[in-house]
Amino acid sequence: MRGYVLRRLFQSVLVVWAVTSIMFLMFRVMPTDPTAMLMDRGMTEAARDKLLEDWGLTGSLWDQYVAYIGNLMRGDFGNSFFHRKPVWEVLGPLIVNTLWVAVPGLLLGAVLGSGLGVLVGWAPRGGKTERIGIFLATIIRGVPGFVIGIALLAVFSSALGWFPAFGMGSVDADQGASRYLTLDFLHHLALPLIAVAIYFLPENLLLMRSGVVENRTEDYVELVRAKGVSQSRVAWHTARNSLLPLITWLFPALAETIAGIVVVEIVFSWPGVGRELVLAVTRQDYPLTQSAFFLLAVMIVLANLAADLIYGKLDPRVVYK
Amino acid sequence: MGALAKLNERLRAKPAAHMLVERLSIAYQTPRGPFRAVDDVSFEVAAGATLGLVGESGCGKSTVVKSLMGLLPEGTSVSGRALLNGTDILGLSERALSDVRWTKIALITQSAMNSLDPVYCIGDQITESILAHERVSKAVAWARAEQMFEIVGLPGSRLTEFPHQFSGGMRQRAVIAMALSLNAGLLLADEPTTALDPIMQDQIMSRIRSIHADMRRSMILVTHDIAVVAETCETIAVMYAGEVVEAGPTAQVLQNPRHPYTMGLQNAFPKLPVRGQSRMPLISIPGTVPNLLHPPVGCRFAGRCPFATDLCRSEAPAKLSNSISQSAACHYQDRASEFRAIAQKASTWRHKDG
Amino acid sequence: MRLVMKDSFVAMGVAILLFFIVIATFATVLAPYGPYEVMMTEAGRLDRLARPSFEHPLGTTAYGNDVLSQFIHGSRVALIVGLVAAVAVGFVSTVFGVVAGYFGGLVDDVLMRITDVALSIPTLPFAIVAVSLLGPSVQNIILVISILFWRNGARIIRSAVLTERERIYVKWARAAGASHFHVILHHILPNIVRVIFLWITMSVAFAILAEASLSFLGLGDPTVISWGQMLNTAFSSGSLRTAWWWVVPPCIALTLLVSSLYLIGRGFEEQTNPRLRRY
Amino acid sequence: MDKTPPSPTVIEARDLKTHFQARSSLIGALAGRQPRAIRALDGVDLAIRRNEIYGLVGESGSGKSTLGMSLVRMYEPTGGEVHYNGENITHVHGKALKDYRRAAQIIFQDPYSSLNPRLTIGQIIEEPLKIHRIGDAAERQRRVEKALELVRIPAEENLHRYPSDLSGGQRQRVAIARALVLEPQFIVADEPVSMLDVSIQASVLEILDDLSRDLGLAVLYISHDIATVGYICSHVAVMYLGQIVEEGTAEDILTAPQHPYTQRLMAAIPSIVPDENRERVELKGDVPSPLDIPPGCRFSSRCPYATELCTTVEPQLVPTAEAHRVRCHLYDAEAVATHPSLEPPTSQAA
Repeated sequence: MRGYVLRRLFQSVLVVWAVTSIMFLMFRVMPTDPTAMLMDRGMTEAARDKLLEDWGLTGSLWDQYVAYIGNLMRGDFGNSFFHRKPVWEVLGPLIVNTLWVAVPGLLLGAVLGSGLGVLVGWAPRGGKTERIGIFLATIIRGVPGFVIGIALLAVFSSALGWFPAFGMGSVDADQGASRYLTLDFLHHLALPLIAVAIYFLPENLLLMRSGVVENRTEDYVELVRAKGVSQSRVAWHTARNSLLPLITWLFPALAETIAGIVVVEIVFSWPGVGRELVLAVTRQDYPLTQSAFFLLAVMIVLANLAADLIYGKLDPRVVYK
Repeated sequence: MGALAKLNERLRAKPAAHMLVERLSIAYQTPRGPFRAVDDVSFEVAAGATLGLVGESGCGKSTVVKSLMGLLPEGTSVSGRALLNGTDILGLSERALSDVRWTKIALITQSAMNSLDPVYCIGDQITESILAHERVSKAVAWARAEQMFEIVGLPGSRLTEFPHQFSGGMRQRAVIAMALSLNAGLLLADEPTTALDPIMQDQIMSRIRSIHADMRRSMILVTHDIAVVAETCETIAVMYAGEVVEAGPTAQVLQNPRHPYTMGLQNAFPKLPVRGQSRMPLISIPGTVPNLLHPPVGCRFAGRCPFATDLCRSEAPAKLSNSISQSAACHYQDRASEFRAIAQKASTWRHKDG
Repeated sequence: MRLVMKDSFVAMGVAILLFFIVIATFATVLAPYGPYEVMMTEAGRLDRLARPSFEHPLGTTAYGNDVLSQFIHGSRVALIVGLVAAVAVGFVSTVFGVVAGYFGGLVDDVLMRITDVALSIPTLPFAIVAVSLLGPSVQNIILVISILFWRNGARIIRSAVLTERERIYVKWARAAGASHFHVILHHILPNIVRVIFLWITMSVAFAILAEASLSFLGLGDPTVISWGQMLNTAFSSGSLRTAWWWVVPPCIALTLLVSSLYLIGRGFEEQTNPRLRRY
Repeated sequence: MDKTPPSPTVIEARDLKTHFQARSSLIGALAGRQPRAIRALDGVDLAIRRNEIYGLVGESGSGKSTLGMSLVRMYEPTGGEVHYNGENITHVHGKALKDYRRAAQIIFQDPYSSLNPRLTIGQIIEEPLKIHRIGDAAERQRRVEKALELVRIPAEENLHRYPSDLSGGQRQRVAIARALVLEPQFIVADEPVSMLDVSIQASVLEILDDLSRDLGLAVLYISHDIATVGYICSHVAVMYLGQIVEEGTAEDILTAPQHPYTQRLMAAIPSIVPDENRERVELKGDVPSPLDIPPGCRFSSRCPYATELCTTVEPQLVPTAEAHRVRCHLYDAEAVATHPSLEPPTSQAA
């Protein structure tokens, strides 16, 4: 087991390295010249050279690459052009904000989605519940993330006035770490969190439903039913087995789910990594862009790693070698 | 007295069940109309007796089992009665069924990999059935499961293992152990050895026979193998295209079959040669089973029967009712001995092909 | 195919899709004004944020453009991006999926390692960065979307090929001396056509969503109007909460278009997966 | 039939071995770990003549299908030789292999997935002719019809039907027709009737029997059901864990089996006329994994007669009568002489 975890960790590091390298190439090989951006900032010659050197933009592509990877490994992400401070200082608190929306939002979506999926999966085939369930899930799945956000804003913020429209706290709110524990924060968190959950829910529902429908005609379910256990117990057997394909399916889908979080952060002006990435792109803040992208990629890799380990726990057939 | 001993005593006190099936008809709903999988089937299993339900694929034998367990897909139309100790168990609600399932009827399914839930250990799956019906602690249920494992010849220590760690034969034993766990009055064994190799098949069937001899539960053995029935069951019911075509005491039916289908089945059944004896050729039954979406008007076997007449093709013979003596659903039962002699010749069955 | 059409959801999806195709095809005829034509009031002032009226059935934007005309023209980008990207994705996915799934070995190993990495690339952030570096144009958006989504398709098609490859008639054909080309052409492809079609349908939806998101974030092609862009303008001009006539139509249109494709895709999925089929 | 001189040998296996590599991990390979070999087929000698149906019996995992696949070169053997009409074809490639594929055909167990559901019966049977570029359209049509006639399926009404319109028995006969259309000399029939209903098994067996006689085919009939073998085979070999443990004429094997495994296999066949006295020894455990073959006799781990000798020294195939060989120490005079603990089991028919 320990050997397996170590091997998977090693693989994850390799994947991060590969993603990082792709990103490196993307920024250097693409037609836009990053130095042009730097010069436009109206720096002195000396300051520009220093910045170029700081950023490892001197020397051959290979030299740059080595310097770049070296910096990353030392945890040195460089300085943000716009904020004029180390990237890490900018992004550090933003990661926390993003996780605040992403983790509970995705969990809520997954739990509600798979729960409803079991219900729809066990509904009579071709009946009302099944048809309505599938139809609604498919339609909601087709709603773009920003439309979910806009709709929530329109109803619960503009029309009903129940929730604030943007930001993470009221203007006079506490700025320290304790701010995350205030009611004011939760009030602001509610809508973005729900938006992420709604974005994530239909996919879960449909996958769980397919899994349950596939499983409910299996021989083992027939035997469980024959044993005379309660119906919820039977449903639980199918859900438990459908969870396995669900996990293998959902975690690759995370790469796409991040997209939902990015637009939700924008719509609700939620100060997270995704919003910062978009802002950095429009401001041509090249070190910040690179680092924000890097962080999002690392999140996916970590989630994938977690999924693999959870899968191993859930499926007795997996043997760790 | 320990809790386990109390449980064992309570379960041991259960009587063997009596099962009377009368005029059972089952039709699956398909987009192309009702599929009459079972048509007017009647049979009886006396308390402590074994009935062999034999037939080829698609004859409806497994559908009968499913209907008795309440496992038919929703929307399937069922008519007739299935009296378990005098109470009709057809068409019960899920709630009412849970009092019948496993406590009164237990099921031995075939041992394909899928008959056990892959993500739970075998012990959990056996105790699940005990805990669903008996108010005992988990430890007592587990101890009972260990005893059941012993009966089927598996070490109790392997209860903690998962289905994929078991061989096909061991899985089959585990399924049998599960079926025995509440000492139900009636055991339904649905093709219990089909997926296994010959030696394992034989060992499992021997095990089932000895368990039956010890516990005297009533049993319905569903199989396509007439020889397995010959070795295991007191009475036999031969099914063809959704109907029982011949029934009676096993030895009588197999030695002096009265229905041409039973005769054909015997001819087609491969046998081991006996040294010094010439042996019968293997003869197949020509033609194919009728489509049960549109069953023929007359006798369903008429299309393949070498003795069929116009009467057979226009009018269905009377359905078999419950009777202890041998009977066949054939217009020409009285000419059975004459048919038997001709049926042994290969040329008899060669007149048509399909 | 006929079986799929029997599904009323699929029929609904096809109807919606056809509706938008008609709108896009005849956009120039249907739209009362040019997408960027500036409307003036009779007083000669910019007719901004006008409520729906007979003249402007969907009102005007904050910059005095007719919403209905923008809406009708916007359908073109969605469909063009969707279709072109999907065809590109479908083609590349099929080639890679079939080659990797059928031959296995090194090609397969390499492909699977590439997908492992590719699946860790956050889709939209990658698209944002790539489009901003390449320059925002419809061609570049299509290019980026194709780069992103071929990997998923290749994986799905590969696994379909893996099951087909194990069919006994495939083994038999090899034993009878058939070439790989013959086997792929006669036994593999005809049996995975539905999976490919399913994947192309889904790709259209993904591509439309990606384009809309990019445009909404302000990274769309500035020379062509799209629904995402309409929303971006509404959002950045602060009219999101007031001018419902400007916001609602593109929101609903995007949802309907993408959902219609998912509805069609679902129909296919229920048919291609034998374990989901009802009979 | 016994009077005629023996027909020429069509296919022959000499000490044939087919081992598969268990897939090893990259890290394992770097650490220098040897990948484990699955010894699916481990030294088999066998010869099939013209006009002969040779029965091959064994349980799952015994290697009987691997032998069939190796003989038609679906697998390339890892050791030993395969000779076709006296020619070594063990490792041929390219054109020579394609020529061999024309002469050696295989029929599989599952009649449902052995035919492509998207092709008509006519197209299915024509396919091999197209693969080998034989004849023009008219010629191919003629051959397809002839092949269908051989398996007693009326061509007229069936050419344009799809496999889903046919019953299991008909499909299996179409599969035979597809094999016959190339006019092969050797056919492997891998469990051709085990998925069919009992009532129609005979029709397929009968066709195989007729074909071998009329067309002079050499047929390897693979089955786990030893009872069907008796009806069509002249010779029978019994396999256990990749080796032949007993071989001889069908008559000898079926009425007087000698190897304890064969005896157990026969005792396992239920009979319509129950014989209460039939002795059935319970075998211990399951067939060992071919990854982990026990030392000595491969059956020793389950054999009720096993002695210490059996668990240490591997027995050889020894002749016990004319054309009857058994791989068991009990029948090896030398072994019995030196190991008095060996006590031969009584033969079934005795």
